[in-house]
Amino acid sequence: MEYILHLAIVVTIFSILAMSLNYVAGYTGILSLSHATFYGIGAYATAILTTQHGFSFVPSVMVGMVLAAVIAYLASFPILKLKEDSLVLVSFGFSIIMFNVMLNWTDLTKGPLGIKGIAAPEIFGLSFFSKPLFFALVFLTAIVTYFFFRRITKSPYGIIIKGIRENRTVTAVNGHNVLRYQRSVFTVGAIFAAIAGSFTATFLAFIEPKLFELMPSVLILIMVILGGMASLKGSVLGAFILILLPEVLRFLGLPPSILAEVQQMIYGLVLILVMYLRPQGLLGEYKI
Amino acid sequence: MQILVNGIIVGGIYALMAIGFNLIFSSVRFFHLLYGIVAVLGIYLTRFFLLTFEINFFVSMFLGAAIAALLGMAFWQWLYKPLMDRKASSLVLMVVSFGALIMVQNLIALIWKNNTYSISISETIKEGYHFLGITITFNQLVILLTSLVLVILLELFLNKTKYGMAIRAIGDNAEMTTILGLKTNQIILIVFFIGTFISSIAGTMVALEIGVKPTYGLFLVLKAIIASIIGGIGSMRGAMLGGLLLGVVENIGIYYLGGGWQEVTAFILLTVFLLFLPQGMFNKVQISN
Amino acid sequence: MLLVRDLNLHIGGLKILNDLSFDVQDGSITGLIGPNGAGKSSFYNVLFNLFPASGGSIKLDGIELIGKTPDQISHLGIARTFQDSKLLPQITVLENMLLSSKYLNPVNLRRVFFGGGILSEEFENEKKKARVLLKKVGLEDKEHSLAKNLSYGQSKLIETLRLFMYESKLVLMDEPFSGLFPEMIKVIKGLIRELVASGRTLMFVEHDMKLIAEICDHVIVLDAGSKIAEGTFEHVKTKPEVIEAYLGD
Amino acid sequence: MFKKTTLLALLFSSLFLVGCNLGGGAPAGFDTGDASDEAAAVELPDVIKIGYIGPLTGNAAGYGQDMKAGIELYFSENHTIGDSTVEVIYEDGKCNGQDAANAAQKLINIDKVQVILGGQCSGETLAAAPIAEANKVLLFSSLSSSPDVTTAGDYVFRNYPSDEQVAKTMVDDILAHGYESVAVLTEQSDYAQAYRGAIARHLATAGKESVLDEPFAADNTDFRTLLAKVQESGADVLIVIPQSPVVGAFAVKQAAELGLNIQIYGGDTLPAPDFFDTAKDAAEGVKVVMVAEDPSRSGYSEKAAELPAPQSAAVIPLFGYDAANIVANGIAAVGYDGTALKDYLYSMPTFKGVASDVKFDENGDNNVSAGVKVAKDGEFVFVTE
Repeated sequence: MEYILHLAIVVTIFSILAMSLNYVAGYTGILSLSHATFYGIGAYATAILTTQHGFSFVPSVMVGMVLAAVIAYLASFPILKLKEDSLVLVSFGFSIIMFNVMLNWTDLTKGPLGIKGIAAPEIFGLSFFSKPLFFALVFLTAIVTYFFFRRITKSPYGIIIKGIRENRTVTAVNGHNVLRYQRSVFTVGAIFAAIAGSFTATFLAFIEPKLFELMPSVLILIMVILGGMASLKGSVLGAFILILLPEVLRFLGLPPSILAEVQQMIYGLVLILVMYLRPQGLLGEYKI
Repeated sequence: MQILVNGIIVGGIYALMAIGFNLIFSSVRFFHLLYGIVAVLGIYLTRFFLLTFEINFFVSMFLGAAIAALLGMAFWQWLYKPLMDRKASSLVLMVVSFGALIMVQNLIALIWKNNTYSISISETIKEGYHFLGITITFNQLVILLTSLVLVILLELFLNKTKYGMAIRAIGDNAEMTTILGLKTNQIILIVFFIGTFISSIAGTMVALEIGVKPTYGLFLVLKAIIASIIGGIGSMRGAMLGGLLLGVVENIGIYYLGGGWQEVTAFILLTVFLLFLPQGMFNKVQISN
Repeated sequence: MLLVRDLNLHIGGLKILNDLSFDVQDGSITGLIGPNGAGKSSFYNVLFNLFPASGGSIKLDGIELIGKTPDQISHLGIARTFQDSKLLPQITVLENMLLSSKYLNPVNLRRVFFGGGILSEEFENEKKKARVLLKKVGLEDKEHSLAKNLSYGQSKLIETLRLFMYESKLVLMDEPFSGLFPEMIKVIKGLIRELVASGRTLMFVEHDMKLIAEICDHVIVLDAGSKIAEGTFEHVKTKPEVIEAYLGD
Repeated sequence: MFKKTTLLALLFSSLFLVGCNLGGGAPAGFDTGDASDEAAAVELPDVIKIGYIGPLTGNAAGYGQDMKAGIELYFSENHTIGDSTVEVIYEDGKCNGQDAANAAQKLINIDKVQVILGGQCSGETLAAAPIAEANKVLLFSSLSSSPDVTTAGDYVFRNYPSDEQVAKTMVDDILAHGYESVAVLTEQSDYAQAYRGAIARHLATAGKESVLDEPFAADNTDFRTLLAKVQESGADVLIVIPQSPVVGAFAVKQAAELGLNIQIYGGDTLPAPDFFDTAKDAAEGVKVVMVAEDPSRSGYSEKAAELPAPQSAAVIPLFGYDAANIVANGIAAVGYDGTALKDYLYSMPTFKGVASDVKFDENGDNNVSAGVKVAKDGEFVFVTE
């Protein structure tokens, strides 16, 4: 059953990622393809600080959050100058650049070799090495994440960011500083991605740049789109479906030689079908 | 100097890719991400004809490109058009296009495996021709010539024929084409055919240089998009210069920054253009604004 | 209230607005008229800094607006509508109304989480206010509909209605009546009277001369970016340059 | 609205229930006490399940498939261990950590395997290692050559030489031939970067330094500008360490086209038909350093002949064959238990495999000698001097 627990943890971590990306993309309309970058920043912060500098888990997470916030804030300047298609492209370019930094800054990240031996979190002397405890920790974080974003989106703040998604000009003319809200949203989204990254680092105990490349960013975005833009519950559902789908395929008895391709083709098919049949996603109302 | 030559040759291929992409983009106004993978399919077909039937290289290339081009038309007719008729946003079309890209890419991988394959004209590797301190290979000469011929043919077609003029008109104004007595959908189908045909030929040129694998679909379309944006979307001449500039900058990047940063230079170039010169070098239409 | 002096807007080589100068009196209803392309909507856009002015000045009660951002200008007490209804299609009617609300302090994450309930109290009040307004025009059952599901007339109505969400001094309306049935025009006329009665100053762009004559106490006529006449409607309609501008259109 | 909430509540609570109840009592990894002493009386389950993790798809699939073919060959010859039938469960690790970790969890928790053959890519092995450690499952990697695997854990073994050894042989050969200036191009992959580090260390030991040392992007096949740099650096020997044969072939091909006539050395990833398909006659004379493949070994040629044509190198599936053989011997000797098997592997006498001799050191590494091969008429042959 530890296998199911393992998957539950992966689903929960990706729920955090999908919810935070939904806040950025679904609520505010910033279709960023760089979410996995911030996820990676959190993972690397925890990996490097705990294995090489004797940090314990919580401070390392905090450093990761701060680092992600700073980088997201800086990156938001070029990225948010653009809209729609060009924003997607530049955020994608940003994630490629950051991926190459992870790959080439070998003194810090060990490059493609990755960092291994990342210890399980220990908070106030309690070790989260055992899977159920670790799951409880991640689960709690996901619940906090959910209520955090729910609170924002149900407040006047939520109305303003949705307004920004719909029409920047009208929102600005109604007295809201569009760019300031967008920056804040982008940065806060990145912070939560970093938290998810810290969990992944301790969970896998080994990280490499490949984990934070383009495909994970796309995968998270597909979760958001499938589940429904501007629906936090939808994001959880999206993560649930897309993480479990390949695992279900493992049991279908497909020859392994075609498994990976079939799985990817299903992702592609899901995207097309959602766009054709339910452009607002399973639980969403907003159509892109 | 050699770096410049390398850049221009790679850039020439990017330019071809960008021209085809531009042609399609200016008539449909969304990012046709399938563009690259259909070209890759064309390359695999070329290789298939080359190996299975042992036909001449150029004949195989044209066969492969023609089949790919028909597929390009099919994608327009059955994938995009129904959504366009529903007035879907360009983002929806881009997402659908991406989904289809993933599917086709993996289909190719299922059929032909994930490995990189090379295509070659001759059975031996010859040392290139040296002159003026630079080296250029036979393959590269073929690439340069093919690109040149294709560009000239396309220019003639766009400027001298009724269809060509209709294609140029459709980007600006759909009514114009009705005046010329042609249905918009027909024109778009032709655009998809020509655009895909060019991309498949350009793709085969890439394969001559650096081989082909399923993931090159995304790689090629990204290069086409970047080159188009640099050059100015909607402008053929812009796409050509954009492609050349991209090729040269990438190679200069490899030379001075090191091979590890190859992808980075392209995207920095893209970002700089989008931020400071969003209309590209030859603006016709500005994207998303 | 509003002083416009030598306002210019040049885009490329085109002179969209050309040395425009006029005043808007406190509590007045000023009509901005002129043929298509005269620069009426462009004036609104320059006022809100959606297009940066090429020169000149716009002062609201002595405060210079040029150089301020749209949100700052809004906070100085100016509200506006758009020519083609700019209700945001994929949020609800209520949310569209609430987007125009102003809160005592800026809405930021600190206030969302640590505001001690003040923000949510304000928010509830705003919601009540919006519901009262919706009820007044009989659209209370549309509260949770997405704006895109409204009819054209209904969205025009909401667009005007949300001007009440904010205690503005100056309201700029852009063709609030265009394309509406007579009954709806009557409703919106009523709303405009209420806006004025509540002490707001109004400016609006309109093509229907009958409505202009009926509502406005002052009219400014633009043609090709320049002011060609100003005064009461009765006064300007006799001016030869005005007649020429409209006939030449 | 209500429905959505209920659905989500169900999803979450089911996750949570699983987390709290079913998962309870999973190994916490603190108690390391119960080393198995029951080796003497071997009792075997009716079906012995053995896991496999390796890249079955993607760029590195050739290695994963070859390894799989070797394992399949062994168990097709030996259906049983004792009276128990053997079932090997193949999972695709896709040459990355995340997938390998998922696969390891599945194999250990669902299939309850005590032994995993794999992973093959170092990334797979390093991500699977902590899971195997925690569950006391033997992780027997054949191909992972990263030096990091040496210290990955007590339950982690490999019969393939570490890059460290191979790189030393390469550097020794280069120095023995009197080359003066070395240029190094390495792909941005775990394997190639580990190799790059090892080369630099061995060059430094010999008091030398490379004149050019650059990584290139993963799967890059356009080397023209990098090769121009090599040419300018005045190097008289070029080391190319790619992740896959074709990538290396393009470097070799483009070097020939550029007229860069210097000796090229490649990693053990080069030997494959793909390499010669692309590099064609330019391949002639290229040297590779790899595990000393010795066709004169007993069983080598016979087994090689029974295998399907290798996608990587002929010796690769034979390492899989040996790995399966060693594990089968272990299970027969001490039973189907990860800890017992681990102890068995550390203490077992030298195993005479078809690919190599195997004797594990205290890190679970095997000392296999490496040799230099040179490309001749479309295949790599050992240099005999």
